[in-house]
Amino acid sequence: MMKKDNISKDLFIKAKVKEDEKDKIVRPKLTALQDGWIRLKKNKAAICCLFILIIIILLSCFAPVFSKYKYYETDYLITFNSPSPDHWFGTDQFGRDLWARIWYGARISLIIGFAAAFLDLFVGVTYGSVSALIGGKTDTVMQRIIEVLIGIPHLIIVILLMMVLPAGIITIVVALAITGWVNMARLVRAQILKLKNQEFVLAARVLGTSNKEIIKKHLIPNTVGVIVINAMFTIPSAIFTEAFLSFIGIGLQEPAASLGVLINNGYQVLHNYPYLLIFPAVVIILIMVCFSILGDGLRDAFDPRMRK
Amino acid sequence: MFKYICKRLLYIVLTLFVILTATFFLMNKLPGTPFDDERFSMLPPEDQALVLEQYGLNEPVYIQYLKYVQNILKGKFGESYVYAGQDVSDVLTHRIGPSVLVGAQAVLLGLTVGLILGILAAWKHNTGIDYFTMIVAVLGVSVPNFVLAALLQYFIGLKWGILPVAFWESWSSSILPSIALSVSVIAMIARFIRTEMLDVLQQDYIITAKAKGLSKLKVLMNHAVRNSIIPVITILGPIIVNIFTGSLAVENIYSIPGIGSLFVDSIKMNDYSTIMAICICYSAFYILVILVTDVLYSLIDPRIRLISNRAE
Amino acid sequence: MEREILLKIKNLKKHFNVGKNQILKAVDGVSFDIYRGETFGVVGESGCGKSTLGRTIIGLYNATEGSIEYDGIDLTKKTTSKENRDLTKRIQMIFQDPYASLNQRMKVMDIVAEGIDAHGLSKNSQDRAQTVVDLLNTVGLQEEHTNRFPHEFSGGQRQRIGIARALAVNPEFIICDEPISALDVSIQAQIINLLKDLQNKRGLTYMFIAHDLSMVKHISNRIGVMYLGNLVELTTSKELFKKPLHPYTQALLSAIPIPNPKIEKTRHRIILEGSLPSPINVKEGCKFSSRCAKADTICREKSPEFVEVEKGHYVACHFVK
Amino acid sequence: MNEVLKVENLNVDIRTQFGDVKAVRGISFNLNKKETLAIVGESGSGKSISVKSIMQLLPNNGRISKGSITFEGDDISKFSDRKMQNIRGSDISMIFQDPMTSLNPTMTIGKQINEVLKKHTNMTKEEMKARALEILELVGISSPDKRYKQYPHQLSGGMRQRVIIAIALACDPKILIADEPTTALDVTIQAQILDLMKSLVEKMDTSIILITHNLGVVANIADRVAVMYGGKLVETASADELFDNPKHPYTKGLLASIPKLDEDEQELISIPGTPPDLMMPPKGCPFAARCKHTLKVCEESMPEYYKISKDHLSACWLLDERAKHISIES
Repeated sequence: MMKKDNISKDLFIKAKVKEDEKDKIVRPKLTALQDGWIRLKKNKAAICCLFILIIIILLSCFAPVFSKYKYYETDYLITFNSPSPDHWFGTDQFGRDLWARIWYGARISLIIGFAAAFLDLFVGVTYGSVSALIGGKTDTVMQRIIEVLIGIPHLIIVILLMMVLPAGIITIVVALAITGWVNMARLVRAQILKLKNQEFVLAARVLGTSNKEIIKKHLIPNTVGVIVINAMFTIPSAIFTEAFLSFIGIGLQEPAASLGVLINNGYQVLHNYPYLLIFPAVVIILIMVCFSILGDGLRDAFDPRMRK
Repeated sequence: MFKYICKRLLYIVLTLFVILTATFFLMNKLPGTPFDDERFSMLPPEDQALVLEQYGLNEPVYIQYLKYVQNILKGKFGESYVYAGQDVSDVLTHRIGPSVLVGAQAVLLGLTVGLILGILAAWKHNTGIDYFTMIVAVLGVSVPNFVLAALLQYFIGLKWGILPVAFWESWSSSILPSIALSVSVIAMIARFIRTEMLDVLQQDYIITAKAKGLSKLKVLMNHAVRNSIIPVITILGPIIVNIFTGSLAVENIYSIPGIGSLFVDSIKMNDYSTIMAICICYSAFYILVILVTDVLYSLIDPRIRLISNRAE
Repeated sequence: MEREILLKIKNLKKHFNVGKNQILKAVDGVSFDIYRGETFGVVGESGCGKSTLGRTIIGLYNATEGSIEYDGIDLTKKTTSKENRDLTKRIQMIFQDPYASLNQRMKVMDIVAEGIDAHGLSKNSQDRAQTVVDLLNTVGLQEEHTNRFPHEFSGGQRQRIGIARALAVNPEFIICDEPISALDVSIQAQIINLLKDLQNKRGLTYMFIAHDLSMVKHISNRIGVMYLGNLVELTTSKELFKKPLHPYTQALLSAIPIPNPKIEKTRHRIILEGSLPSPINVKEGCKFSSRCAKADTICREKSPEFVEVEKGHYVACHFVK
Repeated sequence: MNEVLKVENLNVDIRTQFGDVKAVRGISFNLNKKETLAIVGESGSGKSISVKSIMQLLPNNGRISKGSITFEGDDISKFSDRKMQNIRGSDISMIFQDPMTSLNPTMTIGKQINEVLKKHTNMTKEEMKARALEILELVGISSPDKRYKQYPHQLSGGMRQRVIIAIALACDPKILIADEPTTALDVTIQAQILDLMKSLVEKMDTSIILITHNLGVVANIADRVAVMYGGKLVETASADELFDNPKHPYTKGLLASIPKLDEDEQELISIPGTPPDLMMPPKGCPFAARCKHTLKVCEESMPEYYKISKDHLSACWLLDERAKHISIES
């Protein structure tokens, strides 16, 4: 009660009315992107993974170029050399430098991963958006097709395709994309259907905005996030599938090198020269872990609603 | 419900048909037959024709296809190209035992450990056990199971000599491959349960339960765990896929005489009838699992019944 | 006083197929007129079809049956795209959810300018920006808000942005689809006053959809009460509150708590039994008969006609003649 | 002792990624026996957070930073979770806003009622079932036998809210906290629930804290009203007095901004602007930025409570002696 009386009498006069203050926004100005970036930056693990991935990508681009040895160069005098200052990761049964081979292999694996994800995205997004945008009978038929396809175990088709088509990177990418786009298509369709009934899209229609503009201004910006995040999960799974196929002997073949080929190679001599398995294994695990954590991080940061 | 199952069965038939056709024609596109090797070409032409006729390879493709479909409907997959005189169905039945044992053990182990980890992680959200589970979940899906199997074999089997490395002798031979296969299942389940539980714990009815004065454990067990375990049924399909894929590599590594190694061997030796048989059986099994899980799910969870009631 | 009919709805129906042999009759034969310059209120509980009615009129849904005649043009007939574009300038809508009705990824400037862009109403970007600022000022927002994103605003502010967006094309008729039900009490009054003010200044006609009867009464000249896809009563708002004729209207009015303890605590109220039945596969007869205290055999067998019992006072009830 | 609950200087903070939100900033009130106290305020005013903190049911990122909550002589804000469990559901129980999500969808109604009985009583299975049926009947659910075995989704929203009330009342609580119990319901269903709550107060010895933003609901059921704004209580009074003689400009504004069904043609007076962001709460009166009569002092410091009558307190500088020269009319 003392406090109350201490206040000077002079303050009991009308304050200036600050009309514009009534609707003032005090919080800092943030776009959705900045907001997500702030949240992503708080996620130490995701940022860490982003850096590791960048380093791996840089290494896979440049390490083979700057290395003294070529990935295919054989030297029968130095077969099965343990890691040394000269050959950082040692050499294999043909005396090939493992350091050069690993980064070349990582490059191939990453190319496969990105290419498969891109193709996936292209087919899936097209199919899904066409299905959702046209709607009606077309949508029904397209959905029935998806329902039939979704029941087919992907691996079977991939293996059969690998047997039929000539071995090579393109084959793997095609095989992966043929089976992989279904999920993307469903996701994109669901997202667009959801958006189509959102009030802001209805408002645009009511305002007479043309369909083209609605797609450009409303549907695409609100679907990109979902697509990118899903692609982040497609890349590691493509890399994994390639490695798996190479490991059971129907993927890439020697002397081409992918991480899968290297692992398969290393496994053959595991009992005596474990480093030939462990080094490529560590790299593939790192790539997979980083993509997976970064994907989670992106999803949590940019699309907190679809946490699953 | 009946209508729903009928509709699903129709899709299953369609899907199987697509698989069947795709398998057959892809196989047909393959360069040559298993008899392309030198020994075969050394045979006199009459004998070659005889062999081809025995396997029905001299007829037009569509006749082969129709016969093939006919036989499969009867449950016959024909003779193996490699194991001469052996029916593929016999080879499969002979080989299925070890695969089922390892696969079932892996699923059981994966379910148990995955559930426990997932529940603990959600309960003790943002604590050590949660971080541990997340690390397990990330590593479990990131470490390819063939790498894991190879490493386990090297360290536990070879270096330390704790468990048998290869050779299918006793039950102990199945331990390492089961573990190798289960890790990714553990990861999938733990992650799924954790997210599901964290979601459930946000629900209003959890606050209602707390407001009743129930202890934390009771709220967790009676409400959260119960409601988050039911949806686990929905990821049984992906788990089956995971186990099957894994078994292809793992059975080879541990020399297990199962379906997985048979499949890989058949691929290497172009044993078409076996490849087709395995593809079709596996696909059928997978589709059946999906159907059963969907039906089970709607039977167990009253919420789903509501949705289907409304929709139909 | 001859009043000009702006919108004439005749026997409008909107049915949705929600599965085999399951028809959701969201709007099931509604007829009314809206006069130029008035505010026509539509009230009813959730699920009565009032929002569907609004969306059908503006063409977001295609009518199943009946006609919508706007200023002499039948909207249910196929119109040319030119006519259509013309109409989007004349009829506008304000939405319910201030969070979902604005695109999160667009700046306020672009949101408000959407209609201007769609119809090419501005000569250049400067002109466009000036128009947007003017519109924002009209709804009580400032120029500094143009570069912000919707998530930075409160519900009331977002709703004002939504109003500015609708005003951008200079419409003459605005359908307000529960524009205040997601807002706080003190903010509701802001929006209502803004709408009234705009009506006076620009001579707008409103169709005001809401479930809050007291607000509808406050803003509307005439009110239609909906129950399960039908209008059950239509009259001036004064008359509706003084002399409600339909048993549902009576119950609805009596259910609203009055913010005055002296009246409220002594008031006798009609409490309806049960809740709104499902609008899927509704039975024959008066739809309110399952909850009506007066319901008789005739109510369960035959649906009542929507007739004018007094001048301008329409009721659909067998017992009101 | 007539007073069942006393809240003093309660402060609640909510941690967010941008900083602490001071959701409740030093509120005090008391609740008397058999009394219905309504806490009125807009969304974000802190009304829901303050009652959740009474039950210690704050979200994980919320905590009571200061203050005490006295129930039966104990400061329950300092109670351990274990001790609190014995109070929740038996002495103090709570009902929630959204009946559609507040019941566990995979558990039968009967089981959900029995849970609370099992925790707080020593009844046998048969006794529990009997009590559950009795309480279901009490809240006006017809054929309780049938409902007992049903799942929540088989019931309408109004019915579910009755079940939630039944759960809350199963152990004859001394205090019932109702957090916007009718907001999610349609008007006709709201009337049913309000009627039910009033009849229950008469039958039982329960005091009620009712959170709402609907002044009509307040007028219908409350004995006393506390008005919250910006995390503070700005005015408390008996319901009659608050509606007749509001003193705080916010209360006045609130009353003026709702249309009255019983009066014709009145102007709605709206309050311009938006409530303060409690991440950075204003130094002075939280309403100063929107008030018509803001004084310099209002922006400088938070006013103390001025006693208008026995039960009527209002926190506004205009009530000070020194502000007498300012005319508040117009």
